[in-house]
Amino acid sequence: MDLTLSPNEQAFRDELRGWLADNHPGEEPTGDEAGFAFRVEWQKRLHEAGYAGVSWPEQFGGRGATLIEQAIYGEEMARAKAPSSANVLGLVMGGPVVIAHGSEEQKQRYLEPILSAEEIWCQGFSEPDSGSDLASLKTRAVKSNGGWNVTGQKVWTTLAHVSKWCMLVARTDQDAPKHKGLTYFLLDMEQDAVQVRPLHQITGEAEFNELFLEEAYIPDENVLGGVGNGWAVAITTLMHERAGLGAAAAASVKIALGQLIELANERGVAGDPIVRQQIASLLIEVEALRLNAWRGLTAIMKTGVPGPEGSLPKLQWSAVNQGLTELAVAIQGEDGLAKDSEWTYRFLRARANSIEGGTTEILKNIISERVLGLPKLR
Amino acid sequence: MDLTLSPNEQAFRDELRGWLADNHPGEEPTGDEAGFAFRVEWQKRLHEAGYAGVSWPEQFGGRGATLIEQAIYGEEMARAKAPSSANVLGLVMGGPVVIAHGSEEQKQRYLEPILSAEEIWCQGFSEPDSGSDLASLKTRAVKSNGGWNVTGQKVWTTLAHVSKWCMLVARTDQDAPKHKGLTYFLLDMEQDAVQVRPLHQITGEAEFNELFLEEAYIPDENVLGGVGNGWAVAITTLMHERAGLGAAAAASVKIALGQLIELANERGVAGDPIVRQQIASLLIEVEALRLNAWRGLTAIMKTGVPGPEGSLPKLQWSAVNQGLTELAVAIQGEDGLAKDSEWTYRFLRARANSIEGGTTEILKNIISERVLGLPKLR
Amino acid sequence: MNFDFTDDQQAIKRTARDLLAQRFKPEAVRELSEARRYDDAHFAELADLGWTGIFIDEEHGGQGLGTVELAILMEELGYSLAPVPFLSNAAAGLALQHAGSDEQRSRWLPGIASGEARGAAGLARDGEGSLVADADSAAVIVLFEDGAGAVYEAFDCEIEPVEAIDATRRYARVRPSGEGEALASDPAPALDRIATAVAAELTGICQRTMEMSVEYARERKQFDRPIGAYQAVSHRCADMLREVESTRSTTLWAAWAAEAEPETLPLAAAMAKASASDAGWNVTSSALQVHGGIGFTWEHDLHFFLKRAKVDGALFGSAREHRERVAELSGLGAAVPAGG
Amino acid sequence: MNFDFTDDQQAIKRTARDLLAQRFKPEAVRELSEARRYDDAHFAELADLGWTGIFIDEEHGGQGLGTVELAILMEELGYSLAPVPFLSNAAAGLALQHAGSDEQRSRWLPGIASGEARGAAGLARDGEGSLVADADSAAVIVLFEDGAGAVYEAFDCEIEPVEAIDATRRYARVRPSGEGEALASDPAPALDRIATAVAAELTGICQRTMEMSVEYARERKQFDRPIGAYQAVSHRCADMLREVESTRSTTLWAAWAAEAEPETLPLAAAMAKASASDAGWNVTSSALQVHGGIGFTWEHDLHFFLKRAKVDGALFGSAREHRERVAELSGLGAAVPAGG
Repeated sequence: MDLTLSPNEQAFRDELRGWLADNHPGEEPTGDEAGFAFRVEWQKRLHEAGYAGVSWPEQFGGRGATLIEQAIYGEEMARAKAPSSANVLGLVMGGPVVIAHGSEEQKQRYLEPILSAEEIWCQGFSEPDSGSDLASLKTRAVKSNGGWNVTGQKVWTTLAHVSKWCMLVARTDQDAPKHKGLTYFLLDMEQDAVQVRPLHQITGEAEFNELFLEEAYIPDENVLGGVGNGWAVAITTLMHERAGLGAAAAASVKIALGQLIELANERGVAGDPIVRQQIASLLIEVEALRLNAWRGLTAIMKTGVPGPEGSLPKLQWSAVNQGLTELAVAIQGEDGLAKDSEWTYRFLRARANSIEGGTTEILKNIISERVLGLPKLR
Repeated sequence: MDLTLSPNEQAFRDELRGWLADNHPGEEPTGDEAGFAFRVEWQKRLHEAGYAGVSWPEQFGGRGATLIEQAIYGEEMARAKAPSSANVLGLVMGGPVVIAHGSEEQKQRYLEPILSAEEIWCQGFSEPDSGSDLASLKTRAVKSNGGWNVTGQKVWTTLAHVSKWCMLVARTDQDAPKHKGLTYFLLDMEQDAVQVRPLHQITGEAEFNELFLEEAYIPDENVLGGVGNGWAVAITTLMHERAGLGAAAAASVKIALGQLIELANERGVAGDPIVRQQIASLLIEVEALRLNAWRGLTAIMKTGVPGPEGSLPKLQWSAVNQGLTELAVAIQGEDGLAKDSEWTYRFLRARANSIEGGTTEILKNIISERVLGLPKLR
Repeated sequence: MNFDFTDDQQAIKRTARDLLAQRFKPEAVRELSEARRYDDAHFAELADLGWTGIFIDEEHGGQGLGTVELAILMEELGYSLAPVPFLSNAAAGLALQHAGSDEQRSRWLPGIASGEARGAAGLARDGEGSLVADADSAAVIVLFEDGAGAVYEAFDCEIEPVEAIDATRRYARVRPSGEGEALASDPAPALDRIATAVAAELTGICQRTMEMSVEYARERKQFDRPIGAYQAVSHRCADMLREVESTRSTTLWAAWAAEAEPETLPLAAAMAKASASDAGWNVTSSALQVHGGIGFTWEHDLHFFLKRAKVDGALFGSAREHRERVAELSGLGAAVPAGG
Repeated sequence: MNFDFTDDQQAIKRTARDLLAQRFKPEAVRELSEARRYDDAHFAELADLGWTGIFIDEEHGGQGLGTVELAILMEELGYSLAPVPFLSNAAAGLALQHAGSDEQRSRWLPGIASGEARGAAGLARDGEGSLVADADSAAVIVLFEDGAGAVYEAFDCEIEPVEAIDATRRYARVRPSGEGEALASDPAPALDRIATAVAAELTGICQRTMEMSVEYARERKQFDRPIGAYQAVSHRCADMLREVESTRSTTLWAAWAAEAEPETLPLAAAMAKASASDAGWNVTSSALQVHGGIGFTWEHDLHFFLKRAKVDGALFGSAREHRERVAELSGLGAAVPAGG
């Protein structure tokens, strides 16, 4: 057991940390468009330095980083408060799924523009009636000359308004059972049959979109992983969504907790025994989250399968982030309730943490069924 | 809306309070047998004064008290720290079920000895494999000359070792669906075919028993409410178990909270902001429990049906009693962990509160299905 | 012993439920809230019905009813999430009614009762009220600080609008320039009634969001079942009921005690507001979790309730502050200042 | 970065799991606990295996291994609920090893390592230890108070047996008659290791009771379903896993830091014990709820685990005390004495 970084891991971190010190682009400009342009530029710079798609194999323009290195990457980016990449979904999900299930031609066609942020990707999985129960999705694809006509509605499609490609799962066989008969497509967003409408959240911002498809056309060569294999392909995508996020999440929540402690000191409640207990509980939970994430990674690297602890970080992260933002608002009393107070946005945004990327209820089902082996509810 | 007692209710309370002041028998002696004899004497005295079976109609030797008066009775008994009656199950469940479902002969035969504590009653419902799922019980009754031979096992039968009669639910029709084919019997405990074994709980005491029936004989005239109606009859019994208990429970928990506050002062932690918040939360929950119980009663008296709030007191009582005993132990630090420290027994005993008389999980099912009208899990 | 409302009280509740349901349909609440404005006709109508003066002496133009009747209205105003400057006006009215001098009462109560010269009230720190509801439309403002209250003419105050997360109500920061005029007597009986009124509004908000959740849990299907059939959801709803009914019970108790058993009011009011502040957040945020993604969208109405519940939870004392008061009133000795 | 145990560490864990499973079958634990006694052969065997001196210098008869190895043993001792005077002997050993003078170490450590002259240790108040495990069979007793430690010959102490709710271990009240001999250096590094060892024992208790609950939830049927198919039960078990793994992670972190990163030990140990004290009670009491009535009976083994977990939670500092320490070490300034 050695919780220090190996010489290689150390070297990876020091190099990245040094590079970030020299290349950090500073504060992101306000305004959606300016912000997006800024993140595109940032990703290009990352790509030139070989820091886009660190998890991708080298032959596809990535860095072939180990899980540990990926986690270090996430931690360092959070530590440096670096902006996120413009094409985050392409890097985290799009590339890996093309690499895992794509044909040679598809790899040639899609991977490089993802890394360079020339083509932005979005994800078309969730539907209004299919949230946790993804396999029940209704969007249907009908065969027609050399391709498919797709009709339906998707929701929660981040970045759809600036995306070239959408990772779309649609039903290609109405008669097959729920999980069969789904196909994974790469949808060209640049067509009139695709309408994007911003979806405002309770914070007032529009971080997400709704996607309306009216006979949108997808050529056969844009099927990924074969017709009818959509469920299997989608699952691997979602796996990639999880892996290594824990360490990064822990790092960013630790930063937030540091700000909370500053706030408590500013507000003169750092000596309040109740506030101290509340903050200490959060600090402990974050440390446990961080350690569970790292333990999970080392277990995968050793055995190929994640240990039980690997299923916990998402659950813990949402609870901690909700708890710390609630406490930050409470500490400010009436001042904390002003619409534009520093913490208010984060406080409201955190309500989605226990829903997005797997609701707390679904995650507990997964833990009890797959990790603990309890019977599935039938 | 008037939360004071009406003149009649006031008179009832004052008379009872005065009587208790003159007749309280003092501390219960230690030792099971001495304690039981003490409670028999106490019940006889209550009976002479017309304070046994207050809820029973006058024609059956009761007092015909209203629900409010029953609640007042419970509160006053708790306030005075009066011992419980020896035949508590006979008074709370046995009498009412005989009155509701019994024949004339049965009423003549059974009611008076219940009031006078000459015949003690116990309840034979739960079985090792049938806890929350009562209707799945396996104890079987087979017809035989002018009666039934009953074989099976019952558990949690308080007072079985001193009981003359057991309210027994057994399966008389193996082929009928679960809830049908059950019959409610009055079993004579004085026969060799009935074996009683004390059941020790985690406190070390044996408050309950196991009951082993090996072809125990029950004559036909001891069937209550007709063969095959056991489920319906049992449900009314359980209803009686609930009604009016809330007010009494609130009163006794309030007394316990008073002792907790004394303890906090003795231990010098009454000024501890965290302890203050914890105790205040408990005080608020108890007051809500008390008020919910009274609201529930007034709703029944007005409309005949309990309001939603009536389903809450048992749930709240178990949570509060567990919380206050845990806090009492915590306040005493290492001293609170001694086996014989004042609060230790109550702390351990409280663990059963969320299980006995309807588990918290079952009560929440009932609330969500019957009160909120949410779909039943099928 | 009877928790039932009198026939008159039931009539008030029915009228309020029906009228508010018509006036404040979800679209109307949304439109007003998104503009952060009120419709004067709404308030005028409530004033004509005598709601604004329901607890005010008849000699001052009120109906001379009590805190129970006020609580009934407040619960319905919370249930309908009515964007209308009612609470703060009532709070100022309670302050003057129960702590004002004869002169102060006859000067201000008629305008508050008729709604023609509205009042506003809030807690102050160092003489300044950081979040006073509807101060910008009030003629008279009452600020409470350290167990004392002072009355200010609105034009003697610098009133800076504050956009709170709750868009269903207008708020402002109030900086009095002058001294103001001290309330004649101990404001505690007024503050207890105000806390009770806010608790009643929270009860209505919780009741409504619980109903929305149960409704949604019956309709919404996932994995071929209504989500309300899953204990993760149904037990969550059962917990909502516990909080809603407990808050309603303690609030009605406090409202009743205000006139019938004044010695009980301080404890009952503290318990009611502590219970309501917690329930307000627990129930509405739990309702959001039941609704899942859709509950997180601006298009869904839930967030308007959640945000008002959050603000109401802090107005006139947080759950923690009221619990501390409960401790003090329950034999645990004097309060220890937060921060040790 | 690697959380895996070395081959040696894995061998220790395997041996411990297998041996303890044989020696401490449920019937054996029950028999010893109901008699509140130990079987000397058990302790002798652990001593022969070198467990008692696992972290003690070789020059003093130990194996010279570290806190990680001790934590591995402690978790298995908790998992098997072994009634054996191991923890307190180890605590005294840690105190002398890490805060004793050369003279104190060479005098006491050999007996602790061999088990021939056992040690015991506990927290004291006004010079008196109110709940010291296995003081009645110890040759040397270490008491900690206000950041200092003192070593006493057992025969210089009045030792009054205390029957704690935990019957799997013997406890006593210790009243030293003499002054005792101060530990040579700051006992903090020793106390942090002791807290880590107790946290490891709690991890094992939680792991075991979680497994018992999952097992029972698979087998027990109500309403024609295994109760583990109901989310009220299955999500309860998922919460147990969260507490078990989080406690294990923080405990391993503290154990590792003890030798590899001493500057991290104080925070890590406080986090581990705070997490473990809470988990110990939450998981075992939750396990009782999963088991329902049968879990409340003396005949079921669960209560032995629940009661030791409750006592372990208080030994060497409660969750609240360790959280306070976390706050102090995390930029929130010095502790405020409880009680304001």
